[in-house]
Amino acid sequence: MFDANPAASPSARVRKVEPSSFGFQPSSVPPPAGGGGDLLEISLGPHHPSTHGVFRMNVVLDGETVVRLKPVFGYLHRNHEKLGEGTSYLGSMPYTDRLDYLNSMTNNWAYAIAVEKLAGLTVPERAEYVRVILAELTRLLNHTCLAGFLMQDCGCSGTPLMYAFRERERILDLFESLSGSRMMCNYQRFGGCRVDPTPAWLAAVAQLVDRYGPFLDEFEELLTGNEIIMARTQGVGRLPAALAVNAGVTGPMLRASGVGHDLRKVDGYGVYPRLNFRVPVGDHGDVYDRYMVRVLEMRESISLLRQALAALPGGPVLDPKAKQRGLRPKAGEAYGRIEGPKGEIGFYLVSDGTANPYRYRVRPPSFVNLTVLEDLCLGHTVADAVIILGSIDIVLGEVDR
Amino acid sequence: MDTVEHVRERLLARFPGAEVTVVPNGSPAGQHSLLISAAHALEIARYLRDEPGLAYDQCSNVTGIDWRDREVIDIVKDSQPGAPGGPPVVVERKVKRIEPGYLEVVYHLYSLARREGPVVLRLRTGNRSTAVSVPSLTPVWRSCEFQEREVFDLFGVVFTGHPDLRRILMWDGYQDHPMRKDYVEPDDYEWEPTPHGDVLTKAKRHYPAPTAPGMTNDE
Amino acid sequence: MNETQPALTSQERDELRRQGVLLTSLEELYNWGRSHSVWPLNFGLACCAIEMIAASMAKFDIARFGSEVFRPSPRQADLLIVSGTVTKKMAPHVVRLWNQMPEPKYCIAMGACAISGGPFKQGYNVLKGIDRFIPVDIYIPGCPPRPEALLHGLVQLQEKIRGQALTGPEAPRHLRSDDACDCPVPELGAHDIEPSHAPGVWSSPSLVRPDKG
Amino acid sequence: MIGKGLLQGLAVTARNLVGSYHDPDRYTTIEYPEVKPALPEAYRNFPFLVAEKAEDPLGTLRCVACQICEKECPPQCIYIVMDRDEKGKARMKPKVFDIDTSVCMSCQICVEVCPFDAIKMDQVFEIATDERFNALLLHRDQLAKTNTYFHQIHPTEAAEVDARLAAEKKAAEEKAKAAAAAKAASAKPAPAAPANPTPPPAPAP
Repeated sequence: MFDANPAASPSARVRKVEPSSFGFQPSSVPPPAGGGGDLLEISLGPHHPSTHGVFRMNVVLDGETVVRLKPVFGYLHRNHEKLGEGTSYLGSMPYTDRLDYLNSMTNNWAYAIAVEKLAGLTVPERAEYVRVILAELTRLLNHTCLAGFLMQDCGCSGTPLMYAFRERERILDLFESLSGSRMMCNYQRFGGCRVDPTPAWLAAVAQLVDRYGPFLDEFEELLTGNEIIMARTQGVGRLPAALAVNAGVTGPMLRASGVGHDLRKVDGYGVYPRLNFRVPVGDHGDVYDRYMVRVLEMRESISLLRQALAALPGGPVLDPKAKQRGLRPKAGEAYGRIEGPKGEIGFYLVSDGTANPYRYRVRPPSFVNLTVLEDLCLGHTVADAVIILGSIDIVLGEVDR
Repeated sequence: MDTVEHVRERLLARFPGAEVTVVPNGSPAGQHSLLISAAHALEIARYLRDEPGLAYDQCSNVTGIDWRDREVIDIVKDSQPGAPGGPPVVVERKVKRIEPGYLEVVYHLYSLARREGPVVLRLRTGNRSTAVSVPSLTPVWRSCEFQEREVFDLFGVVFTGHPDLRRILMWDGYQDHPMRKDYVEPDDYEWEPTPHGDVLTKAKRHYPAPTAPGMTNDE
Repeated sequence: MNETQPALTSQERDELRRQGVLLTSLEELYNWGRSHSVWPLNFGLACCAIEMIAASMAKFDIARFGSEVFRPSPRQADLLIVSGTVTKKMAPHVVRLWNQMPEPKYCIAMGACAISGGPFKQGYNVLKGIDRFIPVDIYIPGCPPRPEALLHGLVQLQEKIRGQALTGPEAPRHLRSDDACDCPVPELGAHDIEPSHAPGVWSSPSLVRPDKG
Repeated sequence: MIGKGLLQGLAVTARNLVGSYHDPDRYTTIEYPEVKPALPEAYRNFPFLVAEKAEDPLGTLRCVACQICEKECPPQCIYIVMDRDEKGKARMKPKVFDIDTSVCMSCQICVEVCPFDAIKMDQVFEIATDERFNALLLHRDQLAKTNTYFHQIHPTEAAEVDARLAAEKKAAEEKAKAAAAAKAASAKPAPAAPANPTPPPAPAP
């Protein structure tokens, strides 16, 4: 149905371990035919250690099998969009950090792209490369942490998450020495970036990139071939490609279902068309594939970082003509989107010619990806629902905004 | 690349009775959108998704916009009888009228199969208070399910045909639609040490009247 | 033990300790034990929760302070770290969690949002500070505070616990019978949570701002 | 073979366990209260006001109370009142300058928009307190810190700012001198072109 990206070589599609290579049965149980027996309704969350924040699922169980699941949102609805309408264009930039608080750099970039479209600004070439470097570092950070959290949900309490956070701290140190803050970078500006990275900082990135590959090897040695993880995740939460597309699923979750759709290739924003990378695509669309696609994406990110560091040109990082304070774009609207680590993060801005946007809308990838949560969980046990939620990769700051 | 005019022509050819208007976009982004009438919305959406030459298979973003009532000044030319025997004198006068506001729902469609997009669809309600229904596009694109619920919750647009139209972000007993421009938030401004602008006006109610000049807790 | 005039001042105590004389009262021993086994509730709200997790990970290692045991159940926890924005929809749940925790219990408001609503203060669904419903012991400003700042707040809390007398009017809540430890749980109303703050727990000082002129 | 992956994983954890005793890459703990973290130069926490002289910080603030930062601050955590004399004339310095650290989100926008380099970001983060209201609201006497302190925490930026301010001052002086000379010259022969001195730029204190 969909052509996978031609650049994605077959090796990217190879499943490391075939599901039949071990003796465990996948845990998916078909729902009972007659619907006999008493149903039990439980509420998972909003305070629950495995819901990745204040998310709540109202689950109806037949025995241990999920027969109905309704997500309840809004426990972290902090009115991002309303505040954005009362703040200047520049003033919303630090707020975007707090949307998906693991990936402030990509949120910044998406917002900057939307405003640049709205106001017709151009970005210097060096800034485009710096943006790619930061976005790919963010992708490494997000996917590593996601793997750690997912394993926490599977029950490997502590160890993978501990290793993931050890590496995350190294990336955060880079962010902090560049932008001044560990998590809330507030780094991108309309028409470029706020600070020019120094050669020392770029050398530190190169060093981190060199050691990230070996770390991933070790991480995969720990997790990818682990029989318990395979038994727990393979065949769980299968997402058919047609449903994924229709339900607006984007990002690694869509690609795990076999659709080779990556905005870095499709939209070709920034300098991605000049860089060479493959788009990993899954075959089964289950939790294991979603994990695997992310690991493979991290390998591609490492290659992207190497290329961007090598090709980084000189020059300014901020268009001096671009106005930051008191920006008043002409009346109109623009939708800017990029491929964030969690999927398509977009900003839809409507300007009425004043200093504040008339409408400020965030298209949150993890919120839209949750549309299929119930479909994925039906027929699985409640313990599987937890790892399915983990594999969707949500951050509540973005789901509820 | 599909242009909106091209999409509009195809839609009009397929649905001769439908109203499809191009809404121009003044920003450099230049992404014009299509305003479609509520009566044909579901058919048009289905056609956009299923027609092989269009194949807009993903509805990426759904959002609402609240357009308030606008004051429009029309210039009306009246002819009055002039001097006796002379020609009538044309007098221009300005007539103020209130153009009623409306709620608008915006859909951003993309085609993954053809790598095309976006096509921006807009649906408008009759006004902001009583005629606030538009047809739901959830039967066509599942991705609208939660996003339309969000628009219902925050803007108060009622989507007919939505399978599960409940509040999503605010709690069930909540009665306001906070993203509307005329929403008044509850008053909890007891401690606002650094207020200005609107916040200052709201917070002033809670300040005690200064009893003696210079009595502040700042210095 | 005389409450108003301790037999030894803390300086004298320190001096004796330096001279090699170990003097310990039951109170000191009890508080020392309590202060080094503060178990937090495994409860994250928003951005600050990530920094709280980071504080419990290898680099910052909250285990060095005896607080690595994050309990998923409020019944087993001593410390509620309110790590992030408390929305009005979430506020009743947070207060209920606090009520479910057994005494002695402590609360840290971590980050700007938990203290006052922070940058999201003017939002219609954001509670302007968790202290409107829960008595907070330590406030850690920052958005988000560094993990070190959280550890610093924890050290402050430990000092506070060590300074608590076991008897008298300054005794902690769990040793007094007169103070009810339950906080009223707000209800979700038609426009706002009701009440918007618990009158017995929170009242703001009167605030007179000079005119901007 | 079933179990191979498990054994492999256990080997990894064993490697990390042993490595944590000799490999600094695997033992990353910083002993925080005893060992202070090495903060990068760019690190920012809350703003402070730059004062020129340590002996009179409030009198030598660079801030001229123009209220740009107050207006631009996204969460509105700054409150400024201009100091005025009896006639109501502005003294170009703040009578009240408050920052509510319980709201501030350390976004640095106040620093970016300040045309006078008067507000900069501090690095102090050990500020946990048990006092809700007044301890978290910083007044100008708590905010005022010297330029020397600024040089200590952000040496590169401070050097840049000092060089720029010195250059501006010099340019302003030269301009004033030139204007005065032109005035003196034009006063005698022909008062044709009235000197139109551009107003001096930023009143650098």
